[in-house]
Amino acid sequence: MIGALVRRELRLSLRRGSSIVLPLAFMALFVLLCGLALGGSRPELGPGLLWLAATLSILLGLERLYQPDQSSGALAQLHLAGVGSGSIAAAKAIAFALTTLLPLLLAAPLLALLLGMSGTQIAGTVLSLVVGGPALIAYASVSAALLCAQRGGAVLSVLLSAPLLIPVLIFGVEAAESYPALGLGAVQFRILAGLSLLALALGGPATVAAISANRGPA
Amino acid sequence: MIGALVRRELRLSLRRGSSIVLPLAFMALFVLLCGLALGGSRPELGPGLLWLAATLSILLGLERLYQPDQSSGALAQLHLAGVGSGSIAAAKAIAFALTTLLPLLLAAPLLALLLGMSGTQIAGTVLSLVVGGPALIAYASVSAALLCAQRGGAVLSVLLSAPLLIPVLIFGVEAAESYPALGLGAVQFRILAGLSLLALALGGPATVAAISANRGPA
Amino acid sequence: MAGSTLTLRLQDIALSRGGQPLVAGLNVEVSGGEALWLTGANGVGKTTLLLACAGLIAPDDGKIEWEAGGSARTPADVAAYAAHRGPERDGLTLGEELSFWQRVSGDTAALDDRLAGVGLAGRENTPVAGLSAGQRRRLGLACLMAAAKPAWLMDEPLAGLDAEGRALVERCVSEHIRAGGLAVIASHHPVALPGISARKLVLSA
Amino acid sequence: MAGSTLTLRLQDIALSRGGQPLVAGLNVEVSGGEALWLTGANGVGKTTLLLACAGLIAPDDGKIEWEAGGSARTPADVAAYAAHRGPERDGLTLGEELSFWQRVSGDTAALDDRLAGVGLAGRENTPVAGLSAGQRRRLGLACLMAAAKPAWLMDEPLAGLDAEGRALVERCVSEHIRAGGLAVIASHHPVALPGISARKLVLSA
Amino acid sequence: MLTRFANPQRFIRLASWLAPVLGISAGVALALGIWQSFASPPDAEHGETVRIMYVHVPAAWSAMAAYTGIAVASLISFVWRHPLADIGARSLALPGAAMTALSLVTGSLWGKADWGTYWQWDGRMTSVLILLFIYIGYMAIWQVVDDRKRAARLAAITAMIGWINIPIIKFSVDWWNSLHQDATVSSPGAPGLPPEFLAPLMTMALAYTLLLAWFVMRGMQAEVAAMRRARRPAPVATATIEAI
Ligand code: HEM
Ligand SMILES: Nc1ncnc2c1ncn2[C@@H]1O[C@H](COP(=O)(O)OP(=O)(O)OP(=O)(O)O)[C@@H](O)[C@H]1O
Ligand SMILES: Nc1ncnc2c1ncn2[C@@H]1O[C@H](COP(=O)(O)OP(=O)(O)OP(=O)(O)O)[C@@H](O)[C@H]1O
Ligand SMILES: [Mg+2]
Ligand SMILES: [Mg+2]
Repeated sequence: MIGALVRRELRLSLRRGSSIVLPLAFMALFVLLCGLALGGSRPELGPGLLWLAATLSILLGLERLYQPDQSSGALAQLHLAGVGSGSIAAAKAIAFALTTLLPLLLAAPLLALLLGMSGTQIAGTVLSLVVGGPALIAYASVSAALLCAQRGGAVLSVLLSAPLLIPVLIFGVEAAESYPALGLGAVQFRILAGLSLLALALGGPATVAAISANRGPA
Repeated sequence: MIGALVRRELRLSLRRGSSIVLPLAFMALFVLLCGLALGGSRPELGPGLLWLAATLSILLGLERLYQPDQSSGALAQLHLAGVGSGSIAAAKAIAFALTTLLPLLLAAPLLALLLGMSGTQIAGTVLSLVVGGPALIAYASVSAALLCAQRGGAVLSVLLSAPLLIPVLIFGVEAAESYPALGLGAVQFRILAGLSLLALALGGPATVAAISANRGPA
Repeated sequence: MAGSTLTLRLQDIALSRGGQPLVAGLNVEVSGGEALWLTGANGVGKTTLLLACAGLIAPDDGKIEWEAGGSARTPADVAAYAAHRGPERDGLTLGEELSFWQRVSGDTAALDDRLAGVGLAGRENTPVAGLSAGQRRRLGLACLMAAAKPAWLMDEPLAGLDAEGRALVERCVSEHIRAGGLAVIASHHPVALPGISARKLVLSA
Repeated sequence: MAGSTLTLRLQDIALSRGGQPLVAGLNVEVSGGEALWLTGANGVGKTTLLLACAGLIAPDDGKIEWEAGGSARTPADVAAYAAHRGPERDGLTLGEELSFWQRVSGDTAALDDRLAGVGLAGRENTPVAGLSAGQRRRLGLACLMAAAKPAWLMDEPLAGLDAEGRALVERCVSEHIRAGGLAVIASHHPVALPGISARKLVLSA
Repeated sequence: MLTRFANPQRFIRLASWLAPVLGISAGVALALGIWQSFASPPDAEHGETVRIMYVHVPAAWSAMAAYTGIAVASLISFVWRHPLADIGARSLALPGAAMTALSLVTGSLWGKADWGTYWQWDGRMTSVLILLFIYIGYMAIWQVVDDRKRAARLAAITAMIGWINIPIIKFSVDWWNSLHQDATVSSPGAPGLPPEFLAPLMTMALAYTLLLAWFVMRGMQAEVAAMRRARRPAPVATATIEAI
């Protein structure tokens, strides 16, 4: 069941961008713009920029995560068809991670090239995104699900998720920066992993509850 | 007529964000995130970050500029009501500037606080945004209008506008950075102003043509 | 409302949608004071034909001409189009939406009168998103009347309306035509227009 | 299709929407093998009542109970709801959309049969956004049938359909009810169900 | 219908002999140019890597020329709605983009050899990269917009506004103080090249031009053929008018 839901999500987001190339190109463009705006080679900004890109692309995707299915009535129909809110939340989160974080990880080498980052710096950033990603996705899911039935809800859910995302961002950047010296064992990585577990434990049930509350029409 | 159109646009975008406070908060959040991700006081990044924020918020707004009115049939009805594509383009551009660039300018002092920028640095950045803003808006209008009838058009219009926006971004940042030393007379400011005029001269008619080509249903 | 010389002439029209041809060799002429009822199976091309009459899509072949007062006109000069679903945007209230379209068409009637005319009196503060299906159709009718054009292109004007609403539409169309206007109406149900000269155009696959 | 013991019982229902009260003190009971035709003026609350029966909005007061095989059920167990506008998303093709809903409801019929059953044969690659108004309604009907639930809640099932489509809906509903199902149908037009026991519930303001 | 296709008919006759001629002469010129590039002496400043120039510089020129061609054809298509013009513009896009990519790749290889870095945020490099994006965007519009007439208009608008990038590329070396070579060959007052470098450069430039022309001919032939092959299927509906 979750497979079918994930496939549908992926199809929809690929159709929006016409092909799989475009989300990737979009991310590459962001990185390029950063490179241009902040001027030439600054390897030390790399982790921050990639984490910023991750956070932003997640914030920007919030609006499209639950709102269209809520307003078209698909959430209601899924409920009537006996699909649990848990499956919906899981499928949406998986698809969301694949369409926001994955392009970013694939575009990372370009950033390396543009900013002159070293291999270990890139590796640290990518690893920190992999470890911290679940936290970003979990918090984004909650705030998107909470306000999906609200007309002006998108902006508000961005504001709602910000305080949750900021600690993740801060520790993510620190973990990425500590990697070249300390590797995966660094305490920052452990904190980040803890944040992710906490976010899953809190965000999962909260998302499910929010979906159940919001499946009816506005 | 343009007044009525602008009022409608502003209403719609304020409703989306529930109030006038939210776009502002959103921009402040972006600036805050940048500050956090890139670490403490770095006044030299200020102009780049603000220009980046401007470009991004414009890119993000692209999808909402023409697409909803195209798909609801409002563009077609405006045409039948005798409203020219020129008025539509002008009204949308004005409202777009007010909802994307203005919050940014209002959030600029926060950036000053976060990054330790000086007054003249902030002034230079704000002035460069004012001078270069028309170019950003003009190019954004064209690319939004070009693909508003396409289902997956949003991502593509971002890609289309990027090559047009990049020179503006580069010169904008240069102008902002040259301001503390050279003031408004700097050659960078003159180039930026030239780019803006050029963008208006090219982008205006192109937007009008694109609206006319796209007002029918997809 | 322009004089009785208003004419819509379709000559050898061929239409297609999404690359798929729908109709070819269609000839018909409608004049002021007349109604044309367009009917045919789902997906046969009624909406597409209305869009072509409104100048919103170009026919593959043939000519669509509007004439008023003896001279050629553009669709935007003479025609108003009430689509299956109106141009309203969900963020606005009913009052904001309707008065915007009044303003744009230069309609001077009071907002309250327009609302009352379609049975939506006292609802100007309801958000458009909170209108029932039939109330939305009524808003569309109000916009059509506000446009004050001599030619009405109507897509399924009766769908979703209650009996009183259907009578309202029929009355409005009759009045409009009696005043010299013309109407092209795509509908699966007959629109009763007593005393009005009407023809039926059946598109069949 | 579940047995003939299926029952929907509305007891003293009060409904409101957007803070505005619509219906109060409504009592009605519908059982398998029966149809309830819901009618009333635009905006009176027909859609709202259907939503309440589907468990998608809570009544202000009173109880809505579903019962099948002698035990209480949730709406999700027994009811399928065909909204005025379906849950389809514009990015998908007709085939992708319908087979997703088939998959979700565990429907084992072949996609082609489902499409042919509502007169959309051979159109599985049409994007949903490129369906005409009536074709969309047919897609909604196909989803309803794919859900294979004993209770059908239908909102304006005839709107936008051609004569053949209306006959199709009436045939499907009749068959469904004859097989022991029940149907609650909000419609401004009578749905002809020859030989089926049907009642009419008129909501009036 | 007939008048609209009269022109393409004449074009097909022309293309049927012009295309092979262009193709063969492009091949010959290319072979000659490659031989000349290896026969020419190494440069005092750049050494052996000067041979990259014979690929790089003509590629850059023809990338800009192809884009200008697209812009002009688009103008014609936009103003006179001439169907051949937008077919022409459309078939220039792919070879033009390929040339742009070629000049970027050879340029950055040359950069690695000469300046020790593949990429530099230099005005010319950036603006050529932007040109590549514009090409991609232009092609994407044709790809994405289903309705042919609308696609033609939208693509024409895109091509025309994108053209401002061409002068930016051209003059970027004057406006920015960049690492890139100033105009040596392509501007009237410039110092010029010694003949032993100039000859292979010019042969290669000719070869690329012929190659582009050949691609365009082939592309237009294919498009016109596809348009004629796509005979409209019979329309499904007939109309009857009844009085009521
Ligand atoms: C990716 C990097 C590069 C790009 C995108 C690029 C692009 C261009 C373009 C567009 C032109 C044509 C300019 C015109 O005709 O006005 C050109 C010409 C030229 N390029 Fe490059 N170039 C790159 C790297 C290099 C490098 C590394 C060198 C040598 C060190 C080089 C040497 C030349 C020379 C000698 C010309 C001929 C200049 C003239 O006579 O006008 N380029 N390049
Ligand atoms: N946006 C579109 N893109 C592609 N094809 C479309 C589009 N809209 C409609 N079509 C196709 O064109 C045909 C005619 O559609 P049209 O909406 O004109 O039908 P109609 O006669 O109004 O039908 P209905 O009675 O259902 O309203 C249909 O077969 C439909 O699939
Ligand atoms: N989302 C909403 N928010 C607020 N009010 C709403 C909303 N949807 C409907 N309403 C209001 O609730 C009332 C009942 O709406 P409902 O859709 O149930 O009517 P209906 O009987 O189905 O009408 P119709 O015949 O037009 O379909 C209407 O007056 C409407 O204005
Ligand atoms: Mg239709
Ligand atoms: Mg209803």
